[in-house]
Amino acid sequence: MILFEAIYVAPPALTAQAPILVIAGPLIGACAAVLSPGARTAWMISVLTAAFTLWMSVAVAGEVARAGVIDYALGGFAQPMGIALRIDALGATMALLIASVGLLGALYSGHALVSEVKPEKHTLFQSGYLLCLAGFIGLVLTGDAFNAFVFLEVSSIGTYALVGVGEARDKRALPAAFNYLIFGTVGATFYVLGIGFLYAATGTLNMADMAMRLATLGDNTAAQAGLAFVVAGLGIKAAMFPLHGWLPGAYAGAPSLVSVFLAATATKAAIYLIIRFVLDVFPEGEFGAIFLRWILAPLAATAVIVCSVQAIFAKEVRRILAFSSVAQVGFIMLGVSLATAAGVSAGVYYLIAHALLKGALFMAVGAFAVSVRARTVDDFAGIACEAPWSAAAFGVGAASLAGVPMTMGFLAKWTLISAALEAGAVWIAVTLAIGSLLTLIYVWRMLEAIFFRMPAAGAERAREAPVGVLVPLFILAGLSLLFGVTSTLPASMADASAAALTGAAP
Amino acid sequence: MSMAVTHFNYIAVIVLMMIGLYVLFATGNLIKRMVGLALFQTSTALFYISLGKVSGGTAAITIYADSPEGRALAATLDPAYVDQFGINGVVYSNPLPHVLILTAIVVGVATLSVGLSIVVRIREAYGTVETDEIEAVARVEAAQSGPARSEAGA
Amino acid sequence: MNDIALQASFALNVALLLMLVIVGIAIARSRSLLASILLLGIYSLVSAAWLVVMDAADVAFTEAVVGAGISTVVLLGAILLVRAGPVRHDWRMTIPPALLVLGVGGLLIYAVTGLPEFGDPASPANAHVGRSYLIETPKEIGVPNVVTAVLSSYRGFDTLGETVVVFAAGIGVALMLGFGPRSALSPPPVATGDHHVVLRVTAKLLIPLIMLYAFYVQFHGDLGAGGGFQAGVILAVAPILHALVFGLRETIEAIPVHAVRSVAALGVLLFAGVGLVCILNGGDFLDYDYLFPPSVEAMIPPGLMGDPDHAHHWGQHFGIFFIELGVLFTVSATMVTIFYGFAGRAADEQEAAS
Amino acid sequence: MSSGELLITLALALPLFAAVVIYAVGRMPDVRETLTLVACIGLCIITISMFMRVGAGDAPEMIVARPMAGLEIAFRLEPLGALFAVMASVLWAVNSLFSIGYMRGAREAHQTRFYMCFALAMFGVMGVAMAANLFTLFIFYEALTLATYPLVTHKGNAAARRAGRIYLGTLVGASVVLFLPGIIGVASVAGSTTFTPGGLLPGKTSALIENLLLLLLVFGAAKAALIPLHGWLPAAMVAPAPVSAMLHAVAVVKAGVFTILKVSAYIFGPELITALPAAIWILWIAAATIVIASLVALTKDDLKARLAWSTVGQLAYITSAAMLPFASGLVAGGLHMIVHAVAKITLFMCAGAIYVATGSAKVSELGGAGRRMPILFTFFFMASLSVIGLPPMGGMWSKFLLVDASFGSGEWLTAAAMIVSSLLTIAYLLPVVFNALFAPAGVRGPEFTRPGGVPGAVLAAAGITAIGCLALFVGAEFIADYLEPLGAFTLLEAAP
Amino acid sequence: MVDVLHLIGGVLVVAGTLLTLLGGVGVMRFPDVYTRIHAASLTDTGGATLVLIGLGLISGLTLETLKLGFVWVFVMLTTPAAANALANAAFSAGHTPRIGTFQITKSADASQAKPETPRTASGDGKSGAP
Repeated sequence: MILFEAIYVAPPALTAQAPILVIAGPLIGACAAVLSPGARTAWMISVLTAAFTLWMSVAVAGEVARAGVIDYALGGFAQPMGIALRIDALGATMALLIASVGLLGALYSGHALVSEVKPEKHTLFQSGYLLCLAGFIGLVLTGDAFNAFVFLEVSSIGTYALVGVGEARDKRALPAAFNYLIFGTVGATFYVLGIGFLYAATGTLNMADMAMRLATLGDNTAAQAGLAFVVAGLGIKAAMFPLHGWLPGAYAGAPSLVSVFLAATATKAAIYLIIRFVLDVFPEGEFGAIFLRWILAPLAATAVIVCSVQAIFAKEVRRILAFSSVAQVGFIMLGVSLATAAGVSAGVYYLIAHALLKGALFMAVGAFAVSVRARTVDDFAGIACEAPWSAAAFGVGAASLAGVPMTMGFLAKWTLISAALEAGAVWIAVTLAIGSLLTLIYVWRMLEAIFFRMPAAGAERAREAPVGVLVPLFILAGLSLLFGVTSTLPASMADASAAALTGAAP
Repeated sequence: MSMAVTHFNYIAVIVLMMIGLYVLFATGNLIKRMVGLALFQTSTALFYISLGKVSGGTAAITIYADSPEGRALAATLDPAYVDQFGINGVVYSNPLPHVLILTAIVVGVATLSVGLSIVVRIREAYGTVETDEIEAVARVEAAQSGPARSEAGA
Repeated sequence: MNDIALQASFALNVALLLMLVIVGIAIARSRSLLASILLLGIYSLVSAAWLVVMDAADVAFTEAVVGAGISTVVLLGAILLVRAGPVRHDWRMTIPPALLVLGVGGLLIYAVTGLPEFGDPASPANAHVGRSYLIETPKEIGVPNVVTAVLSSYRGFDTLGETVVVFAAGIGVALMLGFGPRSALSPPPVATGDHHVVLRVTAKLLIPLIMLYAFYVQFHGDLGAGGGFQAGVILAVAPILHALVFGLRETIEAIPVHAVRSVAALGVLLFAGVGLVCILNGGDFLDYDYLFPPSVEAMIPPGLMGDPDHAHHWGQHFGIFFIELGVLFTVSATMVTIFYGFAGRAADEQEAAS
Repeated sequence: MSSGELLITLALALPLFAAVVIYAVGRMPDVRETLTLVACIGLCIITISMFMRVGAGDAPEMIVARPMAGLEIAFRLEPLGALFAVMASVLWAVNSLFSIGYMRGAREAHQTRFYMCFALAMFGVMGVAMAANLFTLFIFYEALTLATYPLVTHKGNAAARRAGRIYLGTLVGASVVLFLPGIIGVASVAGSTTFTPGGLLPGKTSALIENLLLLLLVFGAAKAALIPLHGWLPAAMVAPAPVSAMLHAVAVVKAGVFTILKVSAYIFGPELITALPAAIWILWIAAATIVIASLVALTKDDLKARLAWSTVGQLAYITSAAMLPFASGLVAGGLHMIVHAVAKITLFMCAGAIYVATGSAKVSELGGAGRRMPILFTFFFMASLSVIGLPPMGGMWSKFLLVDASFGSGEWLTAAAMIVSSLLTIAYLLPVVFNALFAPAGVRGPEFTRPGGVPGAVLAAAGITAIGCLALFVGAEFIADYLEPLGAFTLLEAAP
Repeated sequence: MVDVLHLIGGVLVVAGTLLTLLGGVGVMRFPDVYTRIHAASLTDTGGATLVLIGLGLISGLTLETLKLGFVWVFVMLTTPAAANALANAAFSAGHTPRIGTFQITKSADASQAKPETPRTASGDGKSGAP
């Protein structure tokens, strides 16, 4: 993270307020988008806002790299009475990730939306998009458990509608959106319930304070059940294994911009909060250890295997990617469940890698969708001849997903497996290896169709996507490649996050 | 006192939550599910409020101990209790859960309206709001539409 | 302590909770959508009564207005649109949810065993932060209604988020229903002569009264129960009533769709703007003490309204005033947007039907 | 950059560059193929100069990137690698000559893709040969796999795609599930994966882990086609003859055994290998592979399939050599790698030539074919002798050293398997030649389907390598001496 | 004195509650829409009035009493208007008044529901129709 101090120059006054501006920026942008006269203006507003957000999040990251932890007291009230933003390396990393994807998505939406959403809806759509952005960033920056719920809802409510808008392309988006709403709301309510129990046990909502009081509390059934409900609720949002039913439909149905953004950020933000509660808020102890080893890890392992197999047998490309996302969440949670510094670092690193590559993949699918409607793997046969650039980007993303050397995905798998071996959890390492193989199979199914097959006779021809779509696509794919060669930046961020959580440098 | 009495509120609220969840998952009718969801969320609100009740307390609106209502309140409690838990001679209930639940209720209505709007669109697109019928329609259409690329474009 | 009063209130609490359980079971058993929706309204109303017993006046108000009021309206609008028949009941579908629910319930009961007694003033929940709010508010905020103080000052950021949630809901409904053909919601068909004169007259009488009441709730919020959210919903009732009685087209002519959406956005902007002003004056986001620059602070007369350090509370008062105003704008505008969405569809549906 | 780094860079850049240029000029076949030949010659020059420098005793190094701590992409030249590089580049040159003749003769489609992928494959081979650590080796090993996939599925029909799926599935699957965990294990045990003389692992971890890692790495290198991971090799025979000749007799399979040799010499180190029971198990499996493969080869009528199975057997020789590091087993392995490559490529070229000329290559139909193609079958005969291990062919020395090594370290089973398989080799190779050359008068053999019979280029190519077999009989000692660092070093380590 | 007012107020409140309860019974017992509306609305206004007066007596001359007065105005405005709207809706929906027969059908037809007058379909949708 030294890098930020190098590249970031801003007035100190702005830096001091950056933690709140990174949230307030997109909120105000969302309102401006609603007030804006036309689709084009709305798009520009959304791009500018996202750029500003990215700038501010870089500032936050730099500040965190310098100062360690930022405490921003909203309303100037001392914790725990007031709400405070509490930003450590992990939060800064997540914010940076979300903001970057947000900017790329905003750029991408310029052309991608046109083919998927009715023009008169664009202003509201952009506004909803910015609200999601604000929600996710707020979620990862806040230091207040209930405030996190509010931002969870800010992001979700927008998301439900954005997914539903996908009906214009594929009307199955509507039931998918409804499912997502039901699951998501139940998840959020479980989260509130869990917070309620934690509040009853500790009398505070401030995470740091809560952690302090839980440590002195001993084992209290209310607190334990509270953690269980929090994790279950967030697990629904993060599509952890048995609770992932909503995800494939939603990702498959949503407009590609939304799929990109959700795949790259939504589940990640929820995972962040799970990590925060399990490793940071909840005291290390017997219960936490049992929870990780006997509940989280086995579920994650099941997810890795089962959902990879589901992906292998899925017909539509978007569904394959969606199931793969669930499986990859399993990978991340396996790393986290090690609860060692190396494990957490590997998990965070994998999280970053997966966000980048899955974003690139969905973006590439959207790039194809600009010119041609292709759903199943067979529809994609030979599309590489017609849209070579998009196909190349897709190839890079897929390679990273499969863990081909020289991509970030490979390093991610590497760190994860070696962390597992270090922690002596051989069965986890084995699961990871098998999971990687299964990943390889479904990735190959897509690549083989795209690159080594001829399009079906009489299939309508795809055209190459416009530059406005290709640029963000290539930036995302390029990042997967770049970090595959020199991964000092993400690796250092992951290590810093792990150090902030476990108190030990990996 | 037995837990059934001291924790009666919590148990009752839990029963309400269970009813809500049951309504949510036991029916295929989308609107009924939204009703269940609302029920579930409201019950969670009741849980918070139960947490914040202080026995003998009053609503958290500052009143002066020597005002008539202040005296009336104090009359119902014994002075020791008031001295220990009261603030300037008045015992209040805990305002924090109330604040949180204000938020939660508003979030609830927001979710409800968005969900119902989606239901309306589903009805327009599928002609029904029963989960199984929707799935049936989707299956039929999936069977009818061949490989997408061979159809006319998007 | 005086047990009679406590036991009386506890008995009231138990009775209301039992009523809630009964209503809940009735909802679960009912096959008619309409019935279950009205029962849900009753549920909200009873729980509002219970909330009053629990000293949660503001929450009770909100629950009555939002839960029993606007939610019911939205739900009725929805079933009018989907024209769904009675809910089919399939006992095979009920086994897995029952098991799930029992599992969750078991976990919850397990958790409850760790909770302090109901009403225990020394419980962590009541002793730690909650109590300090009660102690600090008169000094720091100077607003009688502690709930309002916490809502808009201590946890003002939550309220901002909450406002944004409402705004997002408006956007969501508008995205789903707000487009496509729209026609007036014509007054109910007339058989012979004009049967609606009574309605119109009362409506004309009521609409200003309703708005007046809304503003009362709005501005009385920091003294007693009430605030931006309740007021916003009540204010939104006025145009809704207008549309129901005089037809949607007239209402939309009076208050165009885009205007409503813009007002919603402006409300959030006002709220966030207050925060930014505080930043510009050198404070943190939403720190109302910095709402006015020191030069203005100096001009404030001390000791107004029998409040010793009134000068210091000045900023807080105005901060709360402005953000509650923003909440009012956003909530009312959003509610109207939602109503427009459903009512507009209703019109389309009716024409499609006829 | 130093001259050594320059050499390494060139060796990697040239094939890559060649691939690009070939793609660019794909429209003009003549230019394309001339450029291919030029590239081959250039690569030969580069590798030979490397060979010289290593022979002179210096070891050029180059570190390209370090993605993570203890994980770097680096190159380092050492005798085995230099030898492998030279062999590959020279045989690539010869094979390109052959391909030109063959592809034109057989009128194959997609020739540009063919030549391009060939160049890419050579890129992979060079990387494997010069890798300074397991990680780098792994990367180029996978690159080689991917670059050869289009070649295997060259015909593009369903059968080819099925074969391609087996090919990719076995190789990539093995390397992901076995090889990669093995590497990660090494890295997490030793902190790096660098090839260290005397072994990286000794004294780093427990015997259990060591056995596990050895099994993972040896079986993970599925290109070595050790049973039960041999299935891809016969399947890959759907590819055109040049592909089988170059890749499935030389580049790919030898990359596999080369990996195993490197792992044995530089990761585990001779002492550790000899100490590990897993090595003995591998020896047994290798022995089984040797015998089984030879037996299966007997039953195959299609000449290419027969040669493929023979390759499976011969590779197992080298694997077992890697498991017998003392008594200069490594030297023998390296030598056999070269010798067998030269001989087997000759055989495949001849098979290809027969296919081009007659449109089929079934052993049963070749009776008397020698009357039409005497020279070709002479070459075939010479190569067969070398594979069998009879003088005056290079094969003799390597076989001799191998059997000697296995006796020397008391592996009677291996020695016996080798001897038996030599006899079986006689049984499955020589009859082909004798039927072709000395068939009874009546038998005329298959007609030429192609006017002019065997293309000149093809014949020339086969000739060169056949002479090569002969030359290796003389030059074997030179190579053995060249590889002596490995052997001498191992003996030296063995002393205390 | 105060106690007397409290007593009277309490009595009035109870009376009002009973009156409202009576209205509920009427809604259940009366044969057709119109009579039921009649029962409901009359008892609502009457009961509410009694309760409000009672409460006013209890709280004495305070701000609360003023507020109660406003509430009373609201009730007086809304309840009759609602009853009128209901009767209108029922009439235009084709219900004919019929006295004497007694039946309650539990049929609830959602399509009868109108947002402005939800109760038209609240349980006795077409019960009166021949």
